[in-house]
Amino acid sequence: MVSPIYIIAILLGMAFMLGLLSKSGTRIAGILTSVSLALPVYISISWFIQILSGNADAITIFTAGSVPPFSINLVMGLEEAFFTSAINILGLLGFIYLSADLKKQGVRAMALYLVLIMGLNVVVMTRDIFNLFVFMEIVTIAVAGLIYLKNDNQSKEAGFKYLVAVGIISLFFLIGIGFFYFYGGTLNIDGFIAANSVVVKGATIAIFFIIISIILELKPFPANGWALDVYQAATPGVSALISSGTATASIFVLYKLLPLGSEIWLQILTVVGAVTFLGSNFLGISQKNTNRLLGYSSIGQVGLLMMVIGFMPQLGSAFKMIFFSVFISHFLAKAGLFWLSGIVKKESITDWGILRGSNIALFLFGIFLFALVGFPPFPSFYGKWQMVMELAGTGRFIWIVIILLGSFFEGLYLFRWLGYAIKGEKSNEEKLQIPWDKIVPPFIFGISLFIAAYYANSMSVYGNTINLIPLVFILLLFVIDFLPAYIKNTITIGAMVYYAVNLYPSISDDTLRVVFAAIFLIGGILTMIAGYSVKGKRKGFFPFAVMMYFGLIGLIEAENLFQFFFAWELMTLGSYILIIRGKFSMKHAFNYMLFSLGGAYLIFLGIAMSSFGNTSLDIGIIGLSTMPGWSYTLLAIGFLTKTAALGLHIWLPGAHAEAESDVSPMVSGILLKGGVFGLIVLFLAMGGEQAASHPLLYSLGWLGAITALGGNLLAVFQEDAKRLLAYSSVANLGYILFALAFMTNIGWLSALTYSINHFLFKTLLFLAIGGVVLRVKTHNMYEMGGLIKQMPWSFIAVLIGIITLAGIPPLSGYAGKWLFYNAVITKGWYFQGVLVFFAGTIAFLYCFKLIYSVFLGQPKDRFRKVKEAPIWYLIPQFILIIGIMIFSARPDLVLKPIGALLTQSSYFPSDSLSWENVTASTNLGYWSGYKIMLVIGVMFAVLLVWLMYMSRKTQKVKQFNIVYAGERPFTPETTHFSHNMFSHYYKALGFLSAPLATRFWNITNDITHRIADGSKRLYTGNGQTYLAVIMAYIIIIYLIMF
Amino acid sequence: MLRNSLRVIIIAALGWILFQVYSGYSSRDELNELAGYYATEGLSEVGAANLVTSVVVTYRGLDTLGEVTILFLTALIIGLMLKAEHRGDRTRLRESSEFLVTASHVLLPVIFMVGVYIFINGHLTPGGGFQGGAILASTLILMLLSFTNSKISHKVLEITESVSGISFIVLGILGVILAGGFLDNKILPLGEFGKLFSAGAIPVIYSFIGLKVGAELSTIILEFNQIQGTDDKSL
Amino acid sequence: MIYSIIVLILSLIMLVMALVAIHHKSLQIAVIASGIISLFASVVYIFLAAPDVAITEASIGSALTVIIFFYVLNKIRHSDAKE
Amino acid sequence: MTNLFSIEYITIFTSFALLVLGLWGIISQKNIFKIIISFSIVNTSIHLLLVSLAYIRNRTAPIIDSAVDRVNAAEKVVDPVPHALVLTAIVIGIGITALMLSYAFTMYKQHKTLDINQYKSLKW
Repeated sequence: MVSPIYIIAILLGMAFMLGLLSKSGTRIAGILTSVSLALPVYISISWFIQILSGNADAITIFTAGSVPPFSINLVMGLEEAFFTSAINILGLLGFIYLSADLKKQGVRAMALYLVLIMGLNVVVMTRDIFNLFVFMEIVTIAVAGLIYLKNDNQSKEAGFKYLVAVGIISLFFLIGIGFFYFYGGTLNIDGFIAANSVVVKGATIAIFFIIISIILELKPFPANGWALDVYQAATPGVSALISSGTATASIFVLYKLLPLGSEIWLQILTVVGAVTFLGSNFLGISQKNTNRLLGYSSIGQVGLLMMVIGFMPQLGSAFKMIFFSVFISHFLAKAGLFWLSGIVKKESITDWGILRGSNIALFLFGIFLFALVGFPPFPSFYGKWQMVMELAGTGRFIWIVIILLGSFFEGLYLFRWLGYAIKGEKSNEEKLQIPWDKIVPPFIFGISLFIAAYYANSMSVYGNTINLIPLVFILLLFVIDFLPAYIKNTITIGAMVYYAVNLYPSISDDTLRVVFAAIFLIGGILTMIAGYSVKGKRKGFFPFAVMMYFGLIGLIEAENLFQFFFAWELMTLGSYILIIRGKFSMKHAFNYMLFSLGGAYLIFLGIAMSSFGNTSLDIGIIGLSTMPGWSYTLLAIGFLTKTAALGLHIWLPGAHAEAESDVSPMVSGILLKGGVFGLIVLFLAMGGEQAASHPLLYSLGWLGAITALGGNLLAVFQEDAKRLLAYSSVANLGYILFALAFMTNIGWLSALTYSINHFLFKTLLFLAIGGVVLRVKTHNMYEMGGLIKQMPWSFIAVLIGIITLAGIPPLSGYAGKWLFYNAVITKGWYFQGVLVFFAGTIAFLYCFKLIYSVFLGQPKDRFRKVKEAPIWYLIPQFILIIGIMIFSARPDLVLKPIGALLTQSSYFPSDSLSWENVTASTNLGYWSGYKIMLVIGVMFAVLLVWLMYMSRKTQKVKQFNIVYAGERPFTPETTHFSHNMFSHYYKALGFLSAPLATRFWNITNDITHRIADGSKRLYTGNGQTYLAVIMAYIIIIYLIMF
Repeated sequence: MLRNSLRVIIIAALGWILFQVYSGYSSRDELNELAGYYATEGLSEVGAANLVTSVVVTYRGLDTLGEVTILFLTALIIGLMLKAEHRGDRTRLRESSEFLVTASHVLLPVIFMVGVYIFINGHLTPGGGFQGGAILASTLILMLLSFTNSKISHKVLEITESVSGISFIVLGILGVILAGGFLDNKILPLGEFGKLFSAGAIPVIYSFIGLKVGAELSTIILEFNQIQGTDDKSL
Repeated sequence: MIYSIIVLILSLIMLVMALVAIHHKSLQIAVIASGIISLFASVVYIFLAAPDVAITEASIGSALTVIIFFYVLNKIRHSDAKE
Repeated sequence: MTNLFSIEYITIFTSFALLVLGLWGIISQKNIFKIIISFSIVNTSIHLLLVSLAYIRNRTAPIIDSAVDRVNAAEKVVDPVPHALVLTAIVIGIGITALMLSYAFTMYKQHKTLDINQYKSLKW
């Protein structure tokens, strides 16, 4: 193998050689530079592979024919090989990216670039402290030169600030080196570490100066104003190098030098890292400038890495994996994002809509962001998980909270940015120019993320429990995204059927899971059928739909909490993208992500707390939690964000209403059940019936009841048909929560009946209304009316839907209610029961509104020609109707096995419901779906015939055939009967529907932004202040240390 | 006012820290092991009378390589930065006094030779590549002062710099191939202690360092000189 | 002992020069003062038995640095005059 | 107490005093040019510190010549290592100073001012 010394020789030799070329020889210089950048890639990677596979040992490169400590030595070990490989790859790709800019500046700029990469290599490899200093200076100067490449006012200013700040830092480093040598008698790092056992007196001060300067090089918050300015002002290609290249080298230097110091440095590093991670990400949330935002994120990530290093002893054997995962995500994603930013050339993140001009760029952008936030399957997900679990194992919950809070803030601004890219305004005149040399580097890094993900998975403790095949399938869907929608739709449905068939045997003995699997998969297939009506390619839809469904199924299949959380995150991610596809859903999708992310981190924290003191990660350990109060509450709140309990519901109406017509049923009828399933898992782990008197359940019961009332009240006053349905979902989930909180056999039975019902009728209603909306192009009910003639089939579907929803006999909604009131009475929660009952009556109001104002009354002139909803919408609707009919007539088919399971399980032994054929009875009464259906069916038929007989005399008039005191109203629609239909109720009940929750969250949001915006002013832009802050930082750390 | 007092506090605190360091200091009476090795074994190993030279060129040769690289970088970046400033019409510079011109004719070769002497004898006497290089650069300053209209070619400097830089690296690599490692001076015989041609490759390496440093410093000065508009009276 | 006194005097001058360099209004004088600091430092190096460092400091740290400072200063003053 | 009057104690104290003065200059002076001057003072002070740390009383320069016996050179000379480091540091110092100056110059070209308070286009 080639000695690593040649890395230096090649890069530096070429840099010197370039001086011989004439100034016009940029083409040749470019080729020579690329070649000489490629060779080190080969050298370092071959070392990495050889050492990793055990074929070679780490080698020490001696210089001057002497051995350390007398001469300088370099080491190429596994870690060095890894980091130099990373740097050299970045160097090569970064050069390809920057070559156009560099060529403009001539041959000398290329020499500059070569020297930078050489410097970074030596910084990683050297084991001599002064040599480290010299090459860090080389890196500093080279970076200062590259910042100047842009050659505008801002970059000059930033370059000067950088030079002065780093200059001062390195002077402190030099003081440290002086005393290091004076007290240690050596300049060799290893020699010093070896001698340190004798406790070198006075050396602590030397180490202090050395380590503090390295920490300062890593831009700790708040002594990092200069770095932010540099990120903002430099060419993005250079910022990528700084963020991924020099930060990589510096973090490795820190890792290398830490053994010099005592244990206390680890603690300091942890604090510094935590402050940086939290502070930087917090300030990021009110940042709009693209590159500066990336700067904040970059600094935050380095803070996290510092934390990882600081926790080295606690993380133990998992350290390597965690560091690798967090590092590689940052390294690849941050460089990639800076590169993309250089392509987009937009200063503000609000202008990133232009990115939609290129699918590949948008795709890369997405995966870089997901990787940074830590969504599965990207490496940082595994890293953060493992880190949190290890910290939980030692009871360091405050630190976990910091990590999660920081990640939350980071997610906040990254997803806002993503929102602008996917949905932001975009002028048609601007075209995204993507030269190949600019897109190849981020593309390679994007692909590398997947490779890194694979390794992170295989290194992770529970990684092998993740089923990767569906993920590959999702990736495949991305690859075939150019195909027409109907082909991809068929493939997707085929895959789901295949998955369902294969899944069934493995869960068939657990009816509870079967029920939810059926909701997820059958529901999924049905809603996908509606997708056939979409023409064109429907780019980017199918991968995420599959991701959401796979996530949902993953919840069911999960055997340990890792799988569960993995699936939960996938589901969140997939559904977010589905929701944001809607026309006006940017804001709503963002809110959805905000709450989901917050909820997910609460769940994560809950899991972490549950794992404390337990060795396994089986789902059952939630019940064994040593801090049950905390873990139960956190998990419950986490799941409740998904089920949109009142107070946490504000994301739901917009997200569900503004989504595409066939996405609304997916996210409303199906996705919400994911949260329900989470609650079921939690409540079962709590111990079922035995935990019935748990105070948490009592409060959740109240919450459920209030949610039911509030949701319905909000639904009544809606003019928007889809919003109405969305609020109705809030209410229905309230019922389910209420019933689950009983923790009795019959309570759960009714909750499950409700879940099935809600799935059936809400999917049905959203499909039907979605079909209507598709034709009339408006959500407002008062603009519709009289559509029964044009859309009779949709009418029937909505009619069946609302009958089920309202719980009117004979359909299955009534079955749910019957069970429900039985449960209320058995449990004895009368007051809450009254609330829920009252809520039920309100549901009648909006059900009536829905059917009346959409389908009945006078048809509007402009809708006389509309057609029936697409056949692809009607097919799933009628399958659902058949489902409702069967469930209504023969509820025993489903409820009996569930009841049997609940009774047999140790959770709910006290059974109070007995079945006799189709008739269910409790000690309060009995009910037979079959008979009721028969009786009501006859009544319905008689009434219908009578009505039709009566209506033959009706007379048609024009819609606005009314006199308004000689004037026609300006907006005749508002005179529609159903406009403001329940305004009289509003006078009485309106105060209950005041948007208190929305107001609360708005204020919270506002305050957070204000604080972030205010604290950002810490970075005054004055280079001198930055220097003062750096010095103050040194003093503070000194005071902490001594 | 507040900002100023904050600054005073910061500086006072730093002073206090440094005072702690100072009061913890006590001088030493012995060379440590490393320096002792250089002073005894180093003599026979490297063969340079000037111990600083043997450390700079051999034992810590990689640092020196880095150091000339820094000068190289600096010259390069300053070139890039000031490139834009060179353009535009250069007003004619004022003629220097005759005395200066005549003196320069005499002095220039002498100073140049002194520079060369210093870096060639770096292993024997104080001084070496850096000092010699600096003196070479000062001949340039003298030239700029006296022959105000002379054109000093960047190209010559660049070639000198590149060639000596590459030679430095090649010598280093030769060390890997022929002797004990990168920048090992034993690729040439150590010779007789105290003589000009001794200490292996040190005189050769130091000469290249001297040339390179001289060229780099000259480039820097030249760049700064070329931004001058009319007169250099202040010098 | 005599060395100590000389060094002490040199040190005091250096400190005074530092104050001058920092606080004097004229940039030229400030540059010269900083050059004097370097120059005196190189004399101190001789006392500290470091002739190599002394030569370097005198030639590079003192002379060349001051020259570069003056080049820039001159240019700045020049363009000031033009305004 | 006599120790304190030894050369190295004086020079170390001086170097720290210079360091503090230089740092004061860096964060108190508004003129960029002055900041750079202060920076070079700090540089010099650290060089002085390193050389002082190498000093051992009553010893000569680390050059083996007629004055220093080859055999017991280790008892005669001061520590050469910090000298070597300072040589390197001086050269690095001039590099960085020159770079700062050329940055300052180009900034001045654009804005015609050297007041650091005027360079705040990047912030928050």
